Amino acid sequence: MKLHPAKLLFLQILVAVAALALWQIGATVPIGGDFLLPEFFFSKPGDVLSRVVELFVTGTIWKHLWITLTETVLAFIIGSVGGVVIGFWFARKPVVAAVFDPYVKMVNALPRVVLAPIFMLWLGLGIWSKVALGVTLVFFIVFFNVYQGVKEVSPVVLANARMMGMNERQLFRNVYWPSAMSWMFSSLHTAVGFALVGAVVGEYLGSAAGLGYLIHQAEGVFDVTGVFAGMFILAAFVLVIDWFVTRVEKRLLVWRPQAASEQN
Amino acid sequence: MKLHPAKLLFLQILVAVAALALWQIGATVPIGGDFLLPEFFFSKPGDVLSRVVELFVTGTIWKHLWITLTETVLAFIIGSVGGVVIGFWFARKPVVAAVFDPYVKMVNALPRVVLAPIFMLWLGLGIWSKVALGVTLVFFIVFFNVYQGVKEVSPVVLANARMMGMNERQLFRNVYWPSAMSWMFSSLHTAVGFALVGAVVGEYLGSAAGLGYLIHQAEGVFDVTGVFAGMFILAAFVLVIDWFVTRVEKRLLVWRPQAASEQN
Amino acid sequence: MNAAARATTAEAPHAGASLAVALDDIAISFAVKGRPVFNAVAPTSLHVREGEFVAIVGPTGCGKSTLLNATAGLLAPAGGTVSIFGEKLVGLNARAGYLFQQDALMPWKTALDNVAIALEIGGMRRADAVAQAQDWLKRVGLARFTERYPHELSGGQRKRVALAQMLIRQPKILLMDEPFGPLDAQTRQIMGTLLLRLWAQDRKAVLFVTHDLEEAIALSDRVVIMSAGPEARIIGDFPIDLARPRDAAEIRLDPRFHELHRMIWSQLKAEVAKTYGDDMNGLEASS
Amino acid sequence: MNAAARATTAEAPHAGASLAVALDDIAISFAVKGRPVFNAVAPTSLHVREGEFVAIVGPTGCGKSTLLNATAGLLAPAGGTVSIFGEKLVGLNARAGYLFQQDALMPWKTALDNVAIALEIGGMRRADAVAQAQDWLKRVGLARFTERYPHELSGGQRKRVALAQMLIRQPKILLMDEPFGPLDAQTRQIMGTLLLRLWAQDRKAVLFVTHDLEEAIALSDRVVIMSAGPEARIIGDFPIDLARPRDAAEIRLDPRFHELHRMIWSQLKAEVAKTYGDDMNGLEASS
Amino acid sequence: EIEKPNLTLGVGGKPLLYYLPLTLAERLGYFKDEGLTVEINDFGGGSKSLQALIGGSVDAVTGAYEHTIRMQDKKQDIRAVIDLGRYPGIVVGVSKRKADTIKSVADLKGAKIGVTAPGSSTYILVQYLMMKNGMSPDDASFIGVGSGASAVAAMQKGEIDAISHLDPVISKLQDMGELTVLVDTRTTAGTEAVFGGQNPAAVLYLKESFIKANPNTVQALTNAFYKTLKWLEKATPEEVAATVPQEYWLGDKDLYIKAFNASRESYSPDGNINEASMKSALNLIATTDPKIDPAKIDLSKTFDGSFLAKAKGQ
Ligand SMILES: Nc1ncnc2c1ncn2[C@@H]1O[C@H](COP(=O)(O)OP(=O)(O)OP(=O)(O)O)[C@@H](O)[C@H]1O
Ligand SMILES: Nc1ncnc2c1ncn2[C@@H]1O[C@H](COP(=O)(O)OP(=O)(O)OP(=O)(O)O)[C@@H](O)[C@H]1O
Ligand SMILES: [Mg+2]
Ligand SMILES: [Mg+2]
Repeated sequence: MKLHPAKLLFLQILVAVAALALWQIGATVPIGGDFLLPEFFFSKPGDVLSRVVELFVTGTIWKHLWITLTETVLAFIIGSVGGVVIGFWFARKPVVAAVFDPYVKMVNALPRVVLAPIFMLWLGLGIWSKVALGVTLVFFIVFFNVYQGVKEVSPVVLANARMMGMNERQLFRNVYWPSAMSWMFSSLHTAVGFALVGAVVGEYLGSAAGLGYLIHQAEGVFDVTGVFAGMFILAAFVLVIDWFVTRVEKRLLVWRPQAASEQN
Repeated sequence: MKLHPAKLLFLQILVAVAALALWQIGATVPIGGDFLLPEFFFSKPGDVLSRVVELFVTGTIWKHLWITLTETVLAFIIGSVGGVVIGFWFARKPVVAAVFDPYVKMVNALPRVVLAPIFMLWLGLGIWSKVALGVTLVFFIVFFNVYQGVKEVSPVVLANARMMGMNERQLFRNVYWPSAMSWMFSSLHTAVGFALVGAVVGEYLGSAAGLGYLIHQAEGVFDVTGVFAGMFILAAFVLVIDWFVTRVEKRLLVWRPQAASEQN
Repeated sequence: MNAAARATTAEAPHAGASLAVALDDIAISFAVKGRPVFNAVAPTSLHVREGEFVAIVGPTGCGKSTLLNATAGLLAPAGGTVSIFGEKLVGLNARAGYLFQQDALMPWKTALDNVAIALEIGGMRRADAVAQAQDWLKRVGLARFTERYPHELSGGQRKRVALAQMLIRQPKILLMDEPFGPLDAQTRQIMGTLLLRLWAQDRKAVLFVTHDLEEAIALSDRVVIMSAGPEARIIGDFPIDLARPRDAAEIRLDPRFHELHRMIWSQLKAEVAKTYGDDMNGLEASS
Repeated sequence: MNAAARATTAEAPHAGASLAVALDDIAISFAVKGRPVFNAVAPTSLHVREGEFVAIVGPTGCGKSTLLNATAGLLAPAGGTVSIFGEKLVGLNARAGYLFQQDALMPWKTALDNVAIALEIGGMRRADAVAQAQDWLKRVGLARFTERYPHELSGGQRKRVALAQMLIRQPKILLMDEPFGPLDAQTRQIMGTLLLRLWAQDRKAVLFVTHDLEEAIALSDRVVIMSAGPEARIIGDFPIDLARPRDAAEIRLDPRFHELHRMIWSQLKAEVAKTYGDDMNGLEASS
Repeated sequence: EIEKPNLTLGVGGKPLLYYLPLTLAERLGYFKDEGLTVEINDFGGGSKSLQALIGGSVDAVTGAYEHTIRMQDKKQDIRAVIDLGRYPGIVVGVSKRKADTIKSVADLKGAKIGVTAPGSSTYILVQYLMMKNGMSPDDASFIGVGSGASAVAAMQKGEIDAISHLDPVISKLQDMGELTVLVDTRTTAGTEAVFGGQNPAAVLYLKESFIKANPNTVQALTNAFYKTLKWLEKATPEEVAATVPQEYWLGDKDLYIKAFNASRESYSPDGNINEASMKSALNLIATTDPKIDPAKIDLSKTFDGSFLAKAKGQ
C-alpha cells in the first residue's frame, strides 16, 4: 500500500491539473448559456498563475508575505502553547474545568470578526491585533483536544506511574504529555490553517500590509485575479508551515507502532 | 473531587458575577485617567443585560434567533457528517489520503470571509450560503480529528476483529467508529462554537436576518450595547447546543472506564 | 543454516496426510529503528496436519507469537511460504481463529456482544447469535458476567471471553497464544477438556502456545520446541503417543506422560540455559 | 458473615511482630451500570508482617487483583481499613511497588528508560539511573533489548521489564500480580530466585498473586486462599514451614513440599468446584 | 514645525472611488511635499476605521461626515477639517427585471432592497427616501449584500429587486446592463433632487484633541488634500486613471473611466462644508434614527474650517 514518492507526486500533480482544467472549462465553456464559474467571480487559472508569478517577480509580495508569516507563526505558537497549558490545567483540575466549562464554550462561539475592533483598541494596528485574532481560533482547537487527550491516558499506565511515586510535574512530563501528544498534533494540523485564517482576516479588517491587505485591496475593485492569486499564495504557504509541524510530530512520536491502517 | 451540582452552579455564578463586576469597574472607574474598558467599545454590563431583556420582551429577537439556529444546526450537522465520512475514508485509503493531503490543508487555510461572495453567488443570500460558511469551519475540525482517531485504533483489537472475518463495513461499525468516537466528540465540542461563528459571519457579510445581521446593524450605528447583547445571546445559545452534544456523547460512550483523572 | 533448519523441520509424522498449515522455510525479521534488522525467526519449517493438535513451547521471547502471527497472515514473513490447506496464504488467514496473547476484546462491547458479534458478522440473526453466545459464556464459566464491559472483568475472565469469542465461530484452524495463562490450575484443566472435546468433533488443526509443558503434553499430538532467539528455529519435535480421548487431569498420572515430560524438559532446559548464557551473567541460574 | 470472615482471618503467626500491611474487615464493591452493586470482596482481613512473603491463590475472578489494588491505595474499600506499617492508608501507598497484571509500561519510553525513570523520579542523576537500569535489565535477561519500545518486545519480555522497573526502586512492600505468568518454567525459576534474594536482603513484605500453587509454596512464608467470588473472602491460611534459604527448583523435591501442596490443593479444588457449580452446568468439570 | 510627521491614516476601502482623493494625494506625493509620512491602513469598513480612530490606533480618517455627528451623540469629539466629497455618491437602482414595476422610489414598497450593510449610509439613504415618500422603512425588506462582488452576484441572481450602493458596484451593474437608476447622488442634479443642496460625504476627520495638540500637522494634511482637490478639479479622466494603481481599474480601463465620469461631480471642488449642507446631513440622520435628537447636536463642532481657510490662502 505504501506509495512510491515519485508516483505519489505524480498523482498529486494529476489532481492539481484536473482541478485547474475543470476551473478553466467552467470559466470559459458556457453550459446551457451560463458559465459555471463566471470569470467575473472566479477569474481564470492562467491569469491567476501569471499574477502569482508577477507578484513574485516584481517582488511586491515579499513584504506582505513576511508580515503574514510572522503573524501566523506567532498566532500558532501562542495559541497552541496556551491551548496546551490551559488544556492540561483543566484536565488535571476537574473542579476548575467544571466551573469554567460553560464560559470557555461561550467565548469560543463569539464571532472573531466582531472582536477585531477590540483587539485593535488593545493591541494597536500592528501585527499583534492580527496575532490575537489568530490566537482566538488556534487556542480553542488545541485546547479541546489536549483536554480530551489528557483524559484518554491509559488508566493502567497512569496507575503504574503514580505507584512509582511520580509527582504531578513528573506525571505531566512522563505520562500525560506523551500520551496526549497525538491528540495535540492532530489539533495542530487543523490549527495551522486557522492561524493563517486568523491573521488574514485580521489584516482584511484593518491593516496596511500583509496578504489579507492585498486580498482586501483586490476585492474592493473586483480584481478577482488578485484575490485568487492571494489565496493561492496563502494556501501554498500553509503547506510549508504544516511540513514543519509534521516533521516535529514524526520526531516526537517515534515510539509509536505503525498505525494499524498503514500496515500491509 | 466530584463537585456537588449546587455548589458547582454557585461557583459558576460566582465567576459570572466576578466577570461582570470587573467589566463594570473597567467601564466606569478610570485608572490613571484612562478607562480600561471604555464604554464606547464595551458598553456597560447593566446596559447590555437590559438590552438583552428588551430584545426578548419585545420579541424582535425570535425571528433572528430562529434563523441563526437553523443555520448553525445545519452547518454543524452537515459539516460534522462530512468530516466523519471523509475522515474515515481518508484514514482507510492511505493512497487517497496521501494524494489529497496537501489540498485539504490548502483549502483549510483559505480565509472564509473571502469565500463569502462565492457562496452567495452559488447559494444565494438565504440561509444556505451561511450554512456553507459554517460547514467550511466545522468540516475541517471534525475531519482532522476523525482521521487521526481512526489511525489510533488499537492494533490488537483491530487484528482480532479482522481475524474474526469482519469486512470493511463491519470493521467500520464495530471497531473504527466506536474507537474514533471520543476523538470525534472532542472535535464536536470545538465545532459547535465554530458552526455558530460561521453562520454569524455569513449573516454579517450579507443577509436579511439573523443574529449576525442584528450585530452588524448595531455596529453600523455604533451601538456597542446592541453588539454585546447580540454576542451574549450567541454565547448563551451555543451552550444549549453543546448540552445536546454532551448528552449524545454520554450515551454513546457508556462503555468507557471513568477517565483516570476523575477517579479519586 | 538452511540445511540445519531442514534437518529439524517439524514434520507431520504421516507426511502423506493433507496439511492444514505448512510453514516452509519461513524467516521473520523486524526493522528496529537505528539498529540492524532483528531476525527473530530464522528460516524454519513447521507442518500441521488436518486434525492435528500441535503445542509450541520455547523460552520467553523466542518467537512463538511471531510464528502464530505469520500463520494468521498478520505478519508477512521475510522469506519462505505459508500454505493453508495446500494454498499459498495471501493476506489474512480466513480459516483460522486466533486467540491473542494480549487483551483483544472490543472495549465498547459487553462480554455477550463481544462473543455474539463473532457470529453476527457471518450473517446470523442477532437473537440466535446472542443465544449461542450466552451458551458459550456459560461454558467458560461467565454466565453471570454477560453484561460486563471488558474493563469490568478480571484478567482471567477477559481471557475466557476471548476464548468463547474464538471458539464460537468453530474455525478449522485454531491459533492459541497462551490461552490459559491467567487462569488457575483447576480452571485450566476444565478449559483444556472443553477445548479437547471441540477439537475432537471435526478434526480441527490446533497450534497451541504455552509455557506449561505438562499442559502441552496433556493436550497435544506433538510438542514442538523452539530455540532461543534471535534466529529462533524449531529444534525439537516430540510426538505424544498417549491414548485418546484423554482426561486432562488423569493423564498426568500415566508413566508415559512422565517419560515424555522428562525427555522434552531436558532439551528445553538446555535451550533456556542458552538464552541466559548471554544475558544473565549477573545472575547464577539456579537450576 | 462478619464473624465467619473473622474466623478465617489470615493472621500473621506471630501477631506481636510489626505489621507491614493490615487489611481489616475490608470489603470492596463495584458499581455496575443498571445492575445491583457487585460486592467483589466481602469483609475479610489479611495481615502481612514486615519481611513476610505471602502468596495469594484463588480461582480466577475471585478478587486477588482487587485486594492488591486496595493495598496499593488505588481502590477505596467500601468498608474496613487498610493500614501500612501501622498507619491508616490515605491516598496512594507510597511504600509499595506494584507489578500490575496488565501491561503498564509507558509505550513512549524504551525498556531502558522505562526502568531508569523509576530512579530518576527519586532525584537520581540520569547517568547513574541508566547505569543501574542497564544492570537490572541484564538481571532479567534483557541486556540486548534495552533500546526497544514496549510494542517491540514479546509479552514475557515486557513483563520482565516491568519487574525490573518495580524492583529497582527497592520498595518496602512488593505487590505482585501474576508476575511470572507469561514466562516459561525455566525463566520463572530464575526470576523466583532473583526475587527471593532481593527479598532476603532487607525484610521486604511481599504480596504475591499466582495461579501456580507450586510456585506459591516454593517462594512464600504463607499461602492464603481466597474463596470464589462474589463476596470473596480469605478462607485458608497455610504457613509454609520449609527451611530458608530455598532453591526454587530443589525445594520441589522436598517431601514436606508435597505434603503442603496436597493439603492446600485439596482446599483450593473444592473452592474452584464451587465456582463452576453455579456457572458451568454446561460442562462436566473433569477433575 | 510639524509636530508629528509620521501619521497613520485609516480608511474603509481605499480603492473605492468614494475615497479617490486619498489615493491621489498619496500617488501624487502631496503628503511628502508637506513633510508628512502617511501610513494608510485599510479597514473592513467605515465604522471600523472610526473605531480605530477612537481607540487611538490611527490619527486621522477619511470617512463619512455623518460620523462626526453621530460621535457627538456618543460624546466623542471628532471634527472634519476638509470635505472631499460633497455628494453622498450613493445610487439607488432597480434590477432590469423589475424596471417595469418599480419606476420611482414610491414603488419600492414591498421590494427587497440590497444595501452594503444594515445600518450603513446606503441603508439610511433608502430609508430617508422612503420616509420622504410617505412610507415607513418597514415597508421594504433590507438585505445586506456586502460591498464587493457579492453585491453584483445578488443582483445578477435576482435575489434583490433594488439596490442602494456605491461605485464600483453601481458602474459594474450598469455596465452589465443589470441596473436602472432611480436616484443618483453622485451628480449635482440627483443630490439636489433628494436634499435640495449638498450633503457632504467623504471628509477628513480627526479627534479634537489631536487637532489641538498638532495644529501644524493637521494643517499640512489639509494642505495636501486641498492641493489634491484642486488637481482633481482640472484633471482629465485619463490622467486620473494613470495616477491610480492599475489594479484599481476594475479590470478594464474604459469601465474605470466611465465610473469616474459618473462620480466626477461628487468630488468637492474646494473642500468646504457650508451650514446648509451640515443641516441637510443632520436631517438625514435624525429622520432615520429616532435616537438622535437634532437639538442636542452642535453642528459647529463637526467641522473646523480654519485649516481649510489657511490652505486656501497659500
Ligand atoms: N515489532 C517488533 N519489533 C521488533 N522486535 C520484535 C517485534 N515484535 C517482536 N519482536 C522480537 O521478536 C522476538 C520474538 O517475539 P515473540 O513475541 O514472538 O516472542 P514469544 O515467543 O511470543 O515470547 P513470549 O513467550 O514472551 O510471549 C522477541 O525477541 C521480540 O523482542
Ligand atoms: N471495574 C469493575 N467493575 C465491576 N466489576 C469488577 C471491576 N473490576 C473487577 N470486577 C469484578 O471483581 C471480581 C474480582 O476481580 P479481580 O480482578 O480482583 O479478580 P482476580 O482474582 O484478580 O482474577 P484473575 O485471576 O482472573 O485476575 C471479578 O468478578 C470482576 O468481574
Ligand atoms: Mg508471545
Ligand atoms: Mg487479577
